[in-house]
Amino acid sequence: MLDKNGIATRIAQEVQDGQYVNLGIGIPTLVANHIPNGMNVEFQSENGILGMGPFPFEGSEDADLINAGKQTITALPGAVYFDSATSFAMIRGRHVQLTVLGAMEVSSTGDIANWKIPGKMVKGMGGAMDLVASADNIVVAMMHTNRAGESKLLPQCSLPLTGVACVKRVVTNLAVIDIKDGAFHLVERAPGVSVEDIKSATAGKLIIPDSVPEMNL
Amino acid sequence: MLDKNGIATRIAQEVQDGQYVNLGIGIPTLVANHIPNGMNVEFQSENGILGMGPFPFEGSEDADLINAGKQTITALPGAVYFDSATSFAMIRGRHVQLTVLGAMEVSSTGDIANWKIPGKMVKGMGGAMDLVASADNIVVAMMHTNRAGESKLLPQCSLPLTGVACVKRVVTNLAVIDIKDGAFHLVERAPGVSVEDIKSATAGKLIIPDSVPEMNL
Amino acid sequence: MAISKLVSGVETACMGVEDGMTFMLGGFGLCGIPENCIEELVRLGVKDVTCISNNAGVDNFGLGRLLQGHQIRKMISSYVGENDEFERQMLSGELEVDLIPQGSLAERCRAGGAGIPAFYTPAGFGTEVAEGKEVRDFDGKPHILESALTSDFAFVKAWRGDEAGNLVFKATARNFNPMMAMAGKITVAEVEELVPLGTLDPNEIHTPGIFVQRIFQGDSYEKRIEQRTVRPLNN
Amino acid sequence: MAISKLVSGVETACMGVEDGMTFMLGGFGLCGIPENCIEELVRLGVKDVTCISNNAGVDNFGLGRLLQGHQIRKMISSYVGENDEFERQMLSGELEVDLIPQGSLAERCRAGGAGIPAFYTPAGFGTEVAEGKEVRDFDGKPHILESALTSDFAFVKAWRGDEAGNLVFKATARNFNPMMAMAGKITVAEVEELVPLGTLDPNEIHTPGIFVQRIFQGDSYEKRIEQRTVRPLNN
Repeated sequence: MLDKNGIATRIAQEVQDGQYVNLGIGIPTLVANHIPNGMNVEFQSENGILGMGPFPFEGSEDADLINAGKQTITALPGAVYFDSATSFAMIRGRHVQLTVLGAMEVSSTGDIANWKIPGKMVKGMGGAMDLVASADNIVVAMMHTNRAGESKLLPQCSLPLTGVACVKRVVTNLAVIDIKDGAFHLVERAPGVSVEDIKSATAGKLIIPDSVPEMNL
Repeated sequence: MLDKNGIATRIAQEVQDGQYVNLGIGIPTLVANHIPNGMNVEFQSENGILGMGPFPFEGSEDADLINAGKQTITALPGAVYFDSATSFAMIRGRHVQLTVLGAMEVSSTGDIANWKIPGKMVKGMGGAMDLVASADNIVVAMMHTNRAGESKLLPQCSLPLTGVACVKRVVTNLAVIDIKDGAFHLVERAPGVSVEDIKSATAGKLIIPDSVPEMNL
Repeated sequence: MAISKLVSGVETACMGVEDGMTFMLGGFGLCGIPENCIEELVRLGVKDVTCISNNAGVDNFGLGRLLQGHQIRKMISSYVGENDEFERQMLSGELEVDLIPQGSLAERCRAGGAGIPAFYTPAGFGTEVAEGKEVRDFDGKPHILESALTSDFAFVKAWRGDEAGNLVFKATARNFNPMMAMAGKITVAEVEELVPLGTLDPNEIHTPGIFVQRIFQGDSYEKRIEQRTVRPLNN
Repeated sequence: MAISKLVSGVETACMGVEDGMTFMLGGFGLCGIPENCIEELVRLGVKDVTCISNNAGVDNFGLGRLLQGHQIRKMISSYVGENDEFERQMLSGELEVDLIPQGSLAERCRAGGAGIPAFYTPAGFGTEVAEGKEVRDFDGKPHILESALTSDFAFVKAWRGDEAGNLVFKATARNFNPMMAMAGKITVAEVEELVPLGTLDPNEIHTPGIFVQRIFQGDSYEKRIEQRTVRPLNN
């Protein structure tokens, strides 16, 4: 079973040379730490930077330079700052090629819910609805089950949706799962996790091929 | 009767302190030369400058700094350059308060035609359709009659329209005329021009008040 | 000659604000917010206002200051996750909240300033956001119709500005400020540094002065950081 | 690490252009046009192309060069008044022409790049431009629905650029270049000066590199002036 950094490590393998990538808050943010040296990738943060670098050294934080998670960051050579309309022009116009974001629920038809629990928690969708409606390639990073042990991979989402039929791949602490033709398709197992473990943690229809390789981390 | 510079002189009186003004090609361009010193006015040219100054001194022309008439210009202190989308955001969003442009025909309902003579001349509308559809205050600068001596102030335009019900005031070589309630309203006579001269040169319905003052130039 | 927008300070800049008005406020989180104007709105005690702002500040800073005094009737935002008092007022029904996708919020403000009354976007199709909105397919993909946003006052914060109202923002403090500057009937800009006319390179201005009605030199900027994340120096 | 868009020159930059494609070309009049790319398109002899460009050049320069060789099947422009050969081809029916308001042209290109499939504008209502287009009232005022424009290639010309594709334009040579850069499937940028990565201030970039697929150092810029208007020196 993977921890959050393990999930991020596996997702880093989805990133291809030459891609512009938007990483959501939480586990997705960690993905940046696992990109191989020398790979040409630029991170976009929807609050208005392309070419986001690592956290600043202690003492050189700049309140005017943050990412979408409101964390202090740095800018790499070649970085650009822009306004929010231009930022979402990049996203909506499909110039950002890969989006990684967290989810509370994902359905076997590719729906995603991650912004609201009615009556309990309302943080807002931020840029997530624009991102999932636009990116060609959307990967969800999340734990396979919630704190109550219930599956987050469902036949249908029970929470208010963020987007419909948009998620292509889910990477969890247990597995890599693709979504197509209305079903979850098991692609890889996390180290030490059995197909049976994954099956019992997945509420939606799960297609299991004859051979399910273990992740190569 | 006024010449082109006379028309421009009269139109300059329409400009108020603190206004952003767009001047079209031809007579309107001359208006800038007649703004009183000390009046705070900024000229916008739709190709991407606010704070347009006079023509450059001989030898300091810059091919990268032109107005919408493709003439070399200068920029005043406080000027800004911007792209065409931003330029028309200023226009369409009614941030430019006064538009002065030429016309081939104007109707007594405020329609204007100035971009096309079917089968003969097609230069294109440029920014004129955006300007007349948006500005709160649109003043037309033109000769009262065309080269054939026919009135350009008509009951209805015969040429393809640039905009409908948008022109508020027309300044010609003969008169200042307002447009409201489907008629032309004579406001001022050019020096040495009689009401009868104006009446005979105006094809559309013309309302003539008891007293028609001469322009104060 | 340039049209001067310079006013003496925050009090003059905020003259004319009234109960029940709609305000836009620039900023993302606490980054790039108009600190001086917010404090003035608190001081003026203006009530029942609608605030259009990507976020709602934190409990005791930014728009959280207006929430504390129950000055806000309605919030139009995309993300409000850092504010307990906000969540309490919203869940109790004291505060009306319209949550909209961040990109749609940005584009709706720009549209309001640019004379575009409405546009189609794929964001929010199939979600609560699409309820009551027209849906139309383009290239086989469903989009929803979103309308322009404007405001009685827009309050923005820039790094540098001149008396013509030209503004330059710093780094990611730019965010929503330029679009909101376009969409305010009266746009008030507070700047960290007011520079003489002609100092700003006309090629490098982010918000042309035509969009700004009042500008003043702000002071006492706290520029609070929400998430101070750093690398150790010996790394 | 930044994604490099640098190619060796105009020949590599224009690789893949084909007969029948749609091109966008930046510039207003002859100001800010991609001179090197236009010459390469002439050299390649690509035919039956649709060109989206505010103007059509003059008889022997700019897009006029492509018109001379009858390479253009259709022009989408707002103003074409400085080109006799253009007018001849259009009136004779050899050339298809779609004339659209300048602001709508700019906004349609931006929309194409920004994933906005359509928007409403008041420009052109009641004119030929509105024929066949949906009309809808907003705030009691009629607007027409305009759709996004995109292209197979967009050719833009910048003042400075870096290998990440970041662009800075000079003065009014900016014009349509930024929006067309957004709307090209492949956007080719030619620059007067290619500068090392990290030289451009990230705060002062007009077109972020994400919109540019290929960039090269142009040469032999003529930068012809259409209307040389001056004041005498002794004024």
